[in-house]
Amino acid sequence: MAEHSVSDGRSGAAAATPTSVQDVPVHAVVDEQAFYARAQANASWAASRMFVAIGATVYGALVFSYFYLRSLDSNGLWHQPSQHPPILLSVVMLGLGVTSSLLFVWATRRLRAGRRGVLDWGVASAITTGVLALTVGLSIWQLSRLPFAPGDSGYASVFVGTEVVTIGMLLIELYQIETVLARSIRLRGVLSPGGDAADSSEVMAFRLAVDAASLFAGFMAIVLVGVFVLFYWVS
Amino acid sequence: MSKPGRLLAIIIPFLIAATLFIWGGLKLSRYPAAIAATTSSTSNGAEASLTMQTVPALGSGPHPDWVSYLIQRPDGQWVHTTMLQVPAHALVHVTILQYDTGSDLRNPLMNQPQGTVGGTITVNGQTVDALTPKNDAPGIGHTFTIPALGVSVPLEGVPDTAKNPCSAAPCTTNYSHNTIQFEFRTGAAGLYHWQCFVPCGTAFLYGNGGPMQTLGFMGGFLKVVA
Amino acid sequence: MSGSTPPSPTHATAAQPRHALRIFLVWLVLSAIATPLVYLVLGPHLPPGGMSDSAASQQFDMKVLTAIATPVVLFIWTYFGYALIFFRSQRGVIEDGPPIRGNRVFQAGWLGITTALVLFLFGFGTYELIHPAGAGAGEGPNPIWSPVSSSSTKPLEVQVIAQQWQFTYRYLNAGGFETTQLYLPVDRPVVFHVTSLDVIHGFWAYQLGVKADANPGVDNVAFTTPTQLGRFEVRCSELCGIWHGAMYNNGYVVSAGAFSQWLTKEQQRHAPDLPLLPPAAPYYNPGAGGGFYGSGQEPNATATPSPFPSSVTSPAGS
Amino acid sequence: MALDITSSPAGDGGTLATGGVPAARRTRNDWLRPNVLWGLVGAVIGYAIGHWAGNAIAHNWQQVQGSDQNNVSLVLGYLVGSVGFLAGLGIVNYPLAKLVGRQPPAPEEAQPGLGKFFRYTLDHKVVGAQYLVAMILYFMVGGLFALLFRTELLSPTSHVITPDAYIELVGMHGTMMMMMMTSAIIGPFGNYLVPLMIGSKRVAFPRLEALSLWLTPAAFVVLLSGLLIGGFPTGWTGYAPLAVQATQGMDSYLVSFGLMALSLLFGAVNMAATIISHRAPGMTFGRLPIFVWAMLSTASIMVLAVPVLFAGLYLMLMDRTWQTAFFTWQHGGSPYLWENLFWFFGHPEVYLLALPSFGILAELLPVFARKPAFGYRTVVAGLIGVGVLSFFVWQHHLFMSGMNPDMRPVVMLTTELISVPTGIVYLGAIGTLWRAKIRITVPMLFCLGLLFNFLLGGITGVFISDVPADTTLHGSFFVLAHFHYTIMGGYMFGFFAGVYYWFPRFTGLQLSEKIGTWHFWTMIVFFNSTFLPLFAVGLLGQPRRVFEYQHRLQGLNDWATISAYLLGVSLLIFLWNIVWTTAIKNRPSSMNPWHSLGLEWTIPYPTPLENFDRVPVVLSSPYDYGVPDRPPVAVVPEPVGVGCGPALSDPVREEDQHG
Repeated sequence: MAEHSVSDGRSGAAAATPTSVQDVPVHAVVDEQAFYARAQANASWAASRMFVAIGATVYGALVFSYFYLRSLDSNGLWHQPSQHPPILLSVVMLGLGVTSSLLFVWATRRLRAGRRGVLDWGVASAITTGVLALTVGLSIWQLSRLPFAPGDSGYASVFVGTEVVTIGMLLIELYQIETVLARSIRLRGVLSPGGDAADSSEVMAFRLAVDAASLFAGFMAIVLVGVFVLFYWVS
Repeated sequence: MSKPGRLLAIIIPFLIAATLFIWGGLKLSRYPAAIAATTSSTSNGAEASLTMQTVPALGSGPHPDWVSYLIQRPDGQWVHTTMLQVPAHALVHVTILQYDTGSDLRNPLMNQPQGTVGGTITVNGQTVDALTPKNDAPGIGHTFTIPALGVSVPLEGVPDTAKNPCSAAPCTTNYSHNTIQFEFRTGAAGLYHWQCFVPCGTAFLYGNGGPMQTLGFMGGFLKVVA
Repeated sequence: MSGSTPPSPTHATAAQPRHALRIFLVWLVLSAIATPLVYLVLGPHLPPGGMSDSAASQQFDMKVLTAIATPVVLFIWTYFGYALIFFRSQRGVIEDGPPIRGNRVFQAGWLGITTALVLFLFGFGTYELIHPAGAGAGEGPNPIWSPVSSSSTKPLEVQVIAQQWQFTYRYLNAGGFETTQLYLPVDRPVVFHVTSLDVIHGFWAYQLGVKADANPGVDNVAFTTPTQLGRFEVRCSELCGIWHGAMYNNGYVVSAGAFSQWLTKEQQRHAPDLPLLPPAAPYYNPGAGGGFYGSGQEPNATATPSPFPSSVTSPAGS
Repeated sequence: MALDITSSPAGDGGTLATGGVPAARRTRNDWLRPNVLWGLVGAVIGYAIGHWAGNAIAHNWQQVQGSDQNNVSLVLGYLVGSVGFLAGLGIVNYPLAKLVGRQPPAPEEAQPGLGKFFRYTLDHKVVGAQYLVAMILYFMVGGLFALLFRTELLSPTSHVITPDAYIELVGMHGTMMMMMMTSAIIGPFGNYLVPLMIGSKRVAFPRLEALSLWLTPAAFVVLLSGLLIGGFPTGWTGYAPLAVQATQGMDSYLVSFGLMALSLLFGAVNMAATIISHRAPGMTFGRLPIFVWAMLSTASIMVLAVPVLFAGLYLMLMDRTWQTAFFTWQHGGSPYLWENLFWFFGHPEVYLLALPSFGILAELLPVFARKPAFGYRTVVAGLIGVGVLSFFVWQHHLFMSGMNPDMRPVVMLTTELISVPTGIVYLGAIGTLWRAKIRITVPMLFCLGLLFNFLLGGITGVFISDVPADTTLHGSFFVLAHFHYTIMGGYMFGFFAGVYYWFPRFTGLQLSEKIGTWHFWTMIVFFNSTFLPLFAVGLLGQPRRVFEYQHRLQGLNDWATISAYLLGVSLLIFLWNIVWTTAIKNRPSSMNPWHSLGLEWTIPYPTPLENFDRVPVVLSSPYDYGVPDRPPVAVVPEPVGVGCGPALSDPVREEDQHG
């Protein structure tokens, strides 16, 4: 690198006078902790939506596969009428999955509105966790006794593929809700009304996690209904 | 770290990486050994003879259950390879001992012997110019096809109900088998690929995976040397 | 330039030579020389030659694209060459250039010209695609751009069957025999029905300017009319496994008389195996052979699939 | 929006659950703490467990018994092995601790020294440096594969390597370059520099970022292990019936591509969230460095494109293990489905490679032209436009497939339209160099090389987008040469420009200009010498990925092969430059060797753990070269009440101020 001369074009350097600095909104740098707390909240908000977008895109690819194979009807083997998973079990699973997810969303809304305390919310999430685990178990059980082989037709393939993805997604939802529940138990002293809110960064992280979990639960409720419609009504 | 230390810390991993790379490259370039046909020269020009067998399973190696060709060395030893060496512009007598069972072809055109001398092949002593499916046809086990020379010979399969099926290579003539004999003429020197056109990679989609796509099993090179 | 007072833009402009004019002139001269050279000298040698109408149209297409690309490339080269010569800082000195952040006219002009070029290319490409019947590309089972049917000659229908690892051909309106050779008569439209028995292959008749993917279960139609006698190469253009590189053969465009001679000979040669072939259909469905994951485990052994969708009409009847 | 964040008083930010870089916990013997070696141990144990489980599940499946191939056990082995690797690195401690509601354990901070580079660490600068080394390694390995199979192409018909090995190498090279190298710029430079450029002390999700890094060696090893079990015959595109048919090596492709897809997703989410939320006060979107804009655009494309790839890989894995029939037409599937899913990712993927290098180009040109970035808003709009349009062009890979032939004019239009926003990059470059004070340095040389190569790559792209011309060109070496011009000639030249430019930022050392100049000239000469003939080879009728070709093409092929060897020598010069600079010469660089106005150059080396003492306040664009009386780029204010601190903007510090 060539030695630079002193008389180079650093024209702006001399102008770094306090006058230009005063143009900066001072409140923006008042509190660094607040600045990063807000940044982290925004980041969490954005990231939770991005993860939902990722999940939606994965389902989008599956829905595309569904309609694409249906429109092609390769070898006349899109779907044979006999190939239906047991409807009763499926309705039960749909009901369990959707109601538990919505229960969590509803409880979170109440918590956020401050109508009820954390205990109320904790009971709801515990119920959700249990019911979701039951749903996952039922899904696996259903997959193990399908009345058709996975390679029987396009419909059978998409059904098996989607069910496995859904099990994975439900497990992610389950994990999210379980972790915020576990965290709320650890933080119960801080979170309860009149509790000591000294460690408020913990509280904030908890709130962000609850929000993310609630968003994902709402997404999963929609997905479950969509998948049901696709495989039991439209086909 | 001292300067020599830093240098060593860089040079030693570099040498290790280079060694690994060269070793890997050599490994990739290693073709199976080519088995030369027994050659003789007659008044009609050069002649050569090849003896091969097809087996339903190798019984050893990394893929014991795969179908394969084996070639007989002049000393009678059976070698697991698909690299053949024959002289240029020669008449090649081929004997194939077919121990495998048969199946359907994806392209029925391959049922037909093509490119052999006289357009015929000899199956168990009978000279035929076409394999016609019979009611209890055992199907075609493999084909021996050299696309660039236009040579294609279907190898009729051993019936599933054969008394004494061979299960692992190398098979001896005590086991149930078909003997297929034919002649073809080689052209100019060069490397010609040959393969089987019967989808015989059991349990692979369309039967064309595994042994069909691995050198040394159901495909190889015919090395025509001047 | 030195110090903390950079020259004002107006002052600088006055002192600068007329860079833009110089660059423009250099570019104009270079383009005026190079573009005709490219079109007239290089153009006739551009692939794939003129062995068929589709090949000729592709060659024309490439000629036009190259001729358009030449001034574009020359402009960029001229500009950057000029900039690297004239817009240099002195060695070892760090000095700032004029603070130009943008220029509306230049930006708008640039966007306008590139957009106009793109729209022209789109129109030209679409015309060339439609004009000689899909330009030799595979058009799927229901081609929308087919050749204008001339009453004198019925097109020759050839089914190209790709399998791992060779091409075979069925002459659908000559009895439907199957052979490993490809002969075409000159000046007669040809319809290729490209299909595959297993994985995706690509049927590429290079000198004919024909390329169509061979998909299992799909009848991919491509049109061409050979206009010159000679040999053409057929290669597989989609990776299909170990012997992909060895999946090639030659085809021949011959006179009408030679073609009918060859046809008669091949029909006789393949008379024995004609009964073994499945009835001519838009695509092969080998059914039992090969199976899904081996013949032992046919997940759908009971279902009797319909041979092909009703929307595909058999070309064999013609 | 989150809960009432604004009203909640913030606590001590050091322990922010997801954001901060927590302090060290305790110290143990270095070897006992989680590191790469423990990761390898975990990988071996995990592989054994997964393999055993797969055998237990599937050993009696018919296709397992018939083919000697148990895809289930191999896939489970790979997956559990990867988890074991992450566990050995200490990455799964955090999610496990969350399950029981424990306070997330802070990973132990490494001692000063090289040890921290072999560990899971939350410092984005360490992650960036790890990424840099990893990417150079992957690039070199991928390049060696290319040299091997170019050797095979020295002769049209006689063979050096076996045909199956040839296709394996082609696939390995393509996958290594397209898949692993997707992170080549966003990984090292994005992770390292974006927080510095936007004036942040941290990234939004350091754990996601570190996870995205540590998934790449797992993907790398899984991919390479494919060579031991027969490789995969499909090239990097993995076309469907062939991939369903292939032997077990295909599983390594699927699993490693899947791991890499996860890595890309995690990295992209962190990147986008960081840029959106962690910008310093005053760092408005109008002042964001163009490189950061490129990262944002890249991350956004990733979030929308990569999940589709992930889904496609998953469907293929289901076909190969669970025996669904997504891609088998005889059972109701279709090979077209894979082509659609793959290219819906695959074409944006190409722009995932192009955009970061455009970002580096637009970032570096103002520095070496010493002029403001020309048409800043237009260039940024171009970067976004490329990203948006890239989702509408994927069917141009399928012009010959017989799929939707009536859509081809539309796809032709969208494909050609994308050259408008791409052309804006040239517009910016032309404007920035107009009456500039160009300094020719090695990074600048690489930028100019990028402009030269990408021009040829872009122009030939127009040929391929045109259906009639594409009828001859599709699937030929012309396509290969085209995308090597855009990716190797564009992306990798951008990468090297970035390496030379930011090496002082990463290491405090400046790469030798002399060796660098040699590297540049040999690289651009032999790069062009390798790939220009390949345009001709393709035009003359040689399809891609063949091991035998027409005899008349031998001269051109041999020329390309020999040039490829020399290109390899050129990359050795680059490695030698690194060795020379770091191990032999080791003379510290000045703090701001390029006299850039960029915010990242206002920080001394070694970069403090939290980058900035206080959050800086950004006052002006980083491209205000030659602007009279420009304010400093940023100031670091004193704590409240003390007043404003000294300006940090002076680009030219005294030479000996480095750490």
